[in-house]
Amino acid sequence: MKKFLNKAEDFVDEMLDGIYAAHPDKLRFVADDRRCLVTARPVSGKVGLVTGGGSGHLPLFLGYVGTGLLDGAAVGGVFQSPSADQAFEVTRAADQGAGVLYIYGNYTGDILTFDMAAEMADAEGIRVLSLVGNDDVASSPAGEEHKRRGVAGILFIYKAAGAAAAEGMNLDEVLRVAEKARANTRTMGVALSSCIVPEVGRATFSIGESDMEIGMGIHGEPGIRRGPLRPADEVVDEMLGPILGELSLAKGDSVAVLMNGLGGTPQEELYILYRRVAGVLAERGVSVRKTYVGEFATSMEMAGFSISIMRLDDELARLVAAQADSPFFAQHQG
Amino acid sequence: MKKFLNKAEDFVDEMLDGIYAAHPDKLRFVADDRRCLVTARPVSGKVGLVTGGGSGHLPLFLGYVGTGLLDGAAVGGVFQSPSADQAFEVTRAADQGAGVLYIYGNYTGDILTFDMAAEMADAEGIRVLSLVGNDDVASSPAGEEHKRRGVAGILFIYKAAGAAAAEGMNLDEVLRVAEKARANTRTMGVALSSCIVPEVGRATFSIGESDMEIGMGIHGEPGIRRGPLRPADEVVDEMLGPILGELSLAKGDSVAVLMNGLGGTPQEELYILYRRVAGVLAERGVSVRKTYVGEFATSMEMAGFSISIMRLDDELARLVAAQADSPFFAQHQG
Amino acid sequence: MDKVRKADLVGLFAHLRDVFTEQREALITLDGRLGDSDLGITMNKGFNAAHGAVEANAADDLGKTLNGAGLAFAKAAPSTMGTLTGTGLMRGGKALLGRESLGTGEFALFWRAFRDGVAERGKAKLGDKTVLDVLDPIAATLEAAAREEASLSAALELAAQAAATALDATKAMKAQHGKAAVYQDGSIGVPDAGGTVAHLMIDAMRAFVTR
Amino acid sequence: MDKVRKADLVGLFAHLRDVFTEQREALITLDGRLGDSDLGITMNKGFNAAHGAVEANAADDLGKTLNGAGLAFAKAAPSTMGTLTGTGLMRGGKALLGRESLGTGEFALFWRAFRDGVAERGKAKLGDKTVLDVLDPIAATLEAAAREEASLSAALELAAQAAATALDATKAMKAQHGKAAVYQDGSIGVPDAGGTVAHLMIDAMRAFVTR
Ligand SMILES: Nc1ncnc2c1ncn2[C@@H]1O[C@H](COP(=O)(O)OP(=O)(O)O)[C@@H](O)[C@H]1O
Ligand SMILES: Nc1ncnc2c1ncn2[C@@H]1O[C@H](COP(=O)(O)OP(=O)(O)O)[C@@H](O)[C@H]1O
Ligand SMILES: [Mg+2]
Ligand SMILES: [Mg+2]
Ligand SMILES: [Mg+2]
Ligand SMILES: [Mg+2]
Repeated sequence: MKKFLNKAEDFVDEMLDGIYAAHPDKLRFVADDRRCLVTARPVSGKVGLVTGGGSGHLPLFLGYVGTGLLDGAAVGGVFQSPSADQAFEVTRAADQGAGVLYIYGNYTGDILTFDMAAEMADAEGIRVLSLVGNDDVASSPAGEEHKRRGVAGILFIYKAAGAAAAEGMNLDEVLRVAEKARANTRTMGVALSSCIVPEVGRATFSIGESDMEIGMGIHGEPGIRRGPLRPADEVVDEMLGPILGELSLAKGDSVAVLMNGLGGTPQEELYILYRRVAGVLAERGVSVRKTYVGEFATSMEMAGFSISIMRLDDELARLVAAQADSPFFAQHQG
Repeated sequence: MKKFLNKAEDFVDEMLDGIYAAHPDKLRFVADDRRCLVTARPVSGKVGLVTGGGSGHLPLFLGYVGTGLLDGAAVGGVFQSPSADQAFEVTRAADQGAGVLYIYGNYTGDILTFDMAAEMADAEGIRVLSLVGNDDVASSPAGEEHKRRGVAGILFIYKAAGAAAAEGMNLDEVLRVAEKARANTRTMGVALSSCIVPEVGRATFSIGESDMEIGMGIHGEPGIRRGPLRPADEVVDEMLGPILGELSLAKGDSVAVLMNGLGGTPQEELYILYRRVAGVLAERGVSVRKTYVGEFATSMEMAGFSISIMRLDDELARLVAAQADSPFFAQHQG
Repeated sequence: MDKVRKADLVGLFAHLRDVFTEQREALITLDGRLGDSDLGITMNKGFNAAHGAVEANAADDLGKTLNGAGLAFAKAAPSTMGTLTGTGLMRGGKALLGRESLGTGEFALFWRAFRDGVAERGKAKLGDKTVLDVLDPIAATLEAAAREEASLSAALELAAQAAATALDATKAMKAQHGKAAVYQDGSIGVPDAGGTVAHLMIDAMRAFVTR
Repeated sequence: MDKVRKADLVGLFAHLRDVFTEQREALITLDGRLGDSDLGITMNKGFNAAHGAVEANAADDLGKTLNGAGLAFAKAAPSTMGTLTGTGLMRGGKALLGRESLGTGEFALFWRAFRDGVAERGKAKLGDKTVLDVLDPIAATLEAAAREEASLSAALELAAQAAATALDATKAMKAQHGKAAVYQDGSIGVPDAGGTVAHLMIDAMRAFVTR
């Protein structure tokens, strides 16, 4: 294992120390627990947005705490859920009198954590609603969407809900927007190499020297097909198939596209891949209103990428384009 | 070689196609040559800033073409210089009547290219000045600074000069600022694994399963010491030594810090490393006014990182803090 | 031991802690087959924290002490089984508020509440190959024993046996929840990791009471 | 051949192209020892383009044709030797504007201008282990031969020999420029890659004229 770290068991806490040291004006923590991360610039009266989940996915999850985005994140160990009381403490800080929406990925541990935190919040009179991201089409067939994992596409939910809350929508409206974003977002991923969990110290899975695995999850969950790595255009075509099918995109539709590197794939390659995505969409008469290319939801050093597409109506297009600012994600208008 | 690409010889051109497809409102090319990249938002009367160099370092170099930053970049093949006529075409487009400053790294091929382009520009009556980045303290001893490679620290020169030009300074003043930024910036890097040049198809160098190489260049140029990977804090301490020494930072000084991942190193680790940097600087009474943590100058999939520090006076602090916006680098005020 | 008294609670949790310290590696290996290998760590940390909480609040109401142990467990060991076990302990404690000691009837109340809490929180169905498939017969067996006024040690013997049988039955099931679910048919033949924990817990109680 | 006439230029560049096509792999390997292995590709691409340009502008003034070949070379093969060779050809062409054919005197003018162009652009000093260390004796030898009114073939024989000797002498030098400079003492013993190119060029001219 070649990682820059001191002790494996301090990985997450030292990472957080670095984050607070680097961004003292934007991020802070509550409850005397650095894993209870909140924005340093809360907005009174705004609906609070809270996320959380395991570490090892930067900029997920905490990277989207910021202006026009989320208000707090409960930070777990590497690939481990945060605890319910951590999520609850973040909820308390994020509540600015207008209630709180949880947005997190569809993993059992996280569901338990946030359900329990919601109960604790309820007991204190904080109104909490929840939305579980499940954009990974590779993880369960259509019809079983509720079983699908949440992966990079959650960024679109954050972005839309974050902008909606910043506009002053109330809790129910923000939930409506988040649900619309979720309903219109699909993701597919492919991996070329494994990540290494620091406390484990060896690769989570092994894969042949010239193989790829389509549909692999961001913790190394098995995908739908393993086989020899194909030319970039063919890989994109295979991945776009189910996404375009499920979104049933047609001529005249607008979308936002997220080309997400899993950690070990150079940005050069993401653009080579995006070239093909843009070509296929153009051919279908689908117009891309917003493109993100980079690392947005990683699996540490895993090589691979995912494509997420969100179909846009006017409201989602407006919300996606809105200003946003966090130490990990800055977007000006236009 | 596990890369997402079609044909190795199309690597750079397809990457560029992807970049133009993703950011049509911000970037375009001139002279009918996609390797002559310029901003889509030129500012009349402003000093033009032009860079260039080999591909394989995204977001270097072209990623810093944008508002408050640079006006154009000549794009070479992977680790190859662009041609002089490409640099010249970019110069032509970047000239908005106030002359052009070249800012690029200290590599023979690039020097030849830009010197020749400057001659061509001169023949057309465009005033061109040049500044060669040489921040890598590992690449030659003090006293031989003119032989040092330019690496990630060039971002600080771009940022300062870009903001200076945006403020309306004239060519000589922008050069003065760029020179000041250069004189006050030092970088050290360390690598854990090699990159792979697509057309070569195998690792540029090999390194032991638990070794690091301190001072390695971003093309795999030999460093100053190879040895077993040490705990993160010790690695940082070894790298900070020469940087702090040469900048002779003292209590009360202000700096900007850039923690740059070389491509294969997860952001989690960069923050663990930054934690130590922040600790050491705090102990010395040096205050960090601006921090960047992420990938700013890479070597494709190389694992490793570099630390760059720029000592700030009031002018540099103002210029570094100024707004900037490119598809790869966005910074709001504050 | 015919009853577990308030004063015995620290000893009971010390025993649970010892069992899960001892079983740490075995649970890591088991969770590694269909999951992420953290279960041994989770349970070890969780029962350390629970024991600490019981020791610190030994003077409290018995139900409150158990409830506090559950909260400490969930805090110390976030993750599926950490949160579920924490929830179970908290609910079990709530069901025993005001009691001075635990006989067969109280154990039945405790495990019923534990089981229902896990079911409510985890939303698994019987047969989904989860801890619930072992918790359910534990609660049912203890309730039957309470109706028949069985001695505590006899009741716990029966419950532990029922758990062992139920655990064995999970081998044939296909995982529907958590990390194991991705293995689909590949999960068949392997006993459920969470179910193994439930069996270890009831067996530890049996051993504590009968020794 | 006592002179290279305007009409022979296409043939000369076809020969150069062939030589550098043939030497492609050898130069890749050589540049790999102290550099980035691209030299064979650079030269192959460069002379392909130069030949194409000469073919396209065969009707032009001889000097202009050579100048255009240099521009095409630099465009097609960016990199150190690409830009330097392109610069050298352009400067050599400029020195021959208005000439109708190339005898010993013209070859001397061409290589002097080539050498000076490379020196000016690259800013290397003699002994720095670069192409300049081979270009310099080529120019000097041709100038001496011109003063002595030697025949073209005799002059090119001498120049090629001088280049071979000079190339051999670069082995003992320590690289100060470009990618090879990082090897420091490690560069000793290996002939300079750019110098090898210069030797191949003059030797190709010799072969073309004497065959
Ligand atoms: N929805 C659920 N309801 C009840 N039990 C569950 C559920 N999902 C998983 N489990 C139990 O959790 C066990 C795994 O626990 P643990 O290792 O803590 O999970 P993780 O590491 O995925 O958080 C499984 O063996 C199963 O018994
Ligand atoms: N400053 C310089 N002046 C003259 N020649 C140089 C200079 N730097 C390098 N060279 C020559 O360039 C050769 C390498 O050429 P090339 O492979 O094209 O370089 P690169 O791949 O680094 O751009 C060296 O062997 C040397 O002869
Ligand atoms: Mg080269
Ligand atoms: Mg587990
Ligand atoms: Mg787990
Ligand atoms: Mg070379």
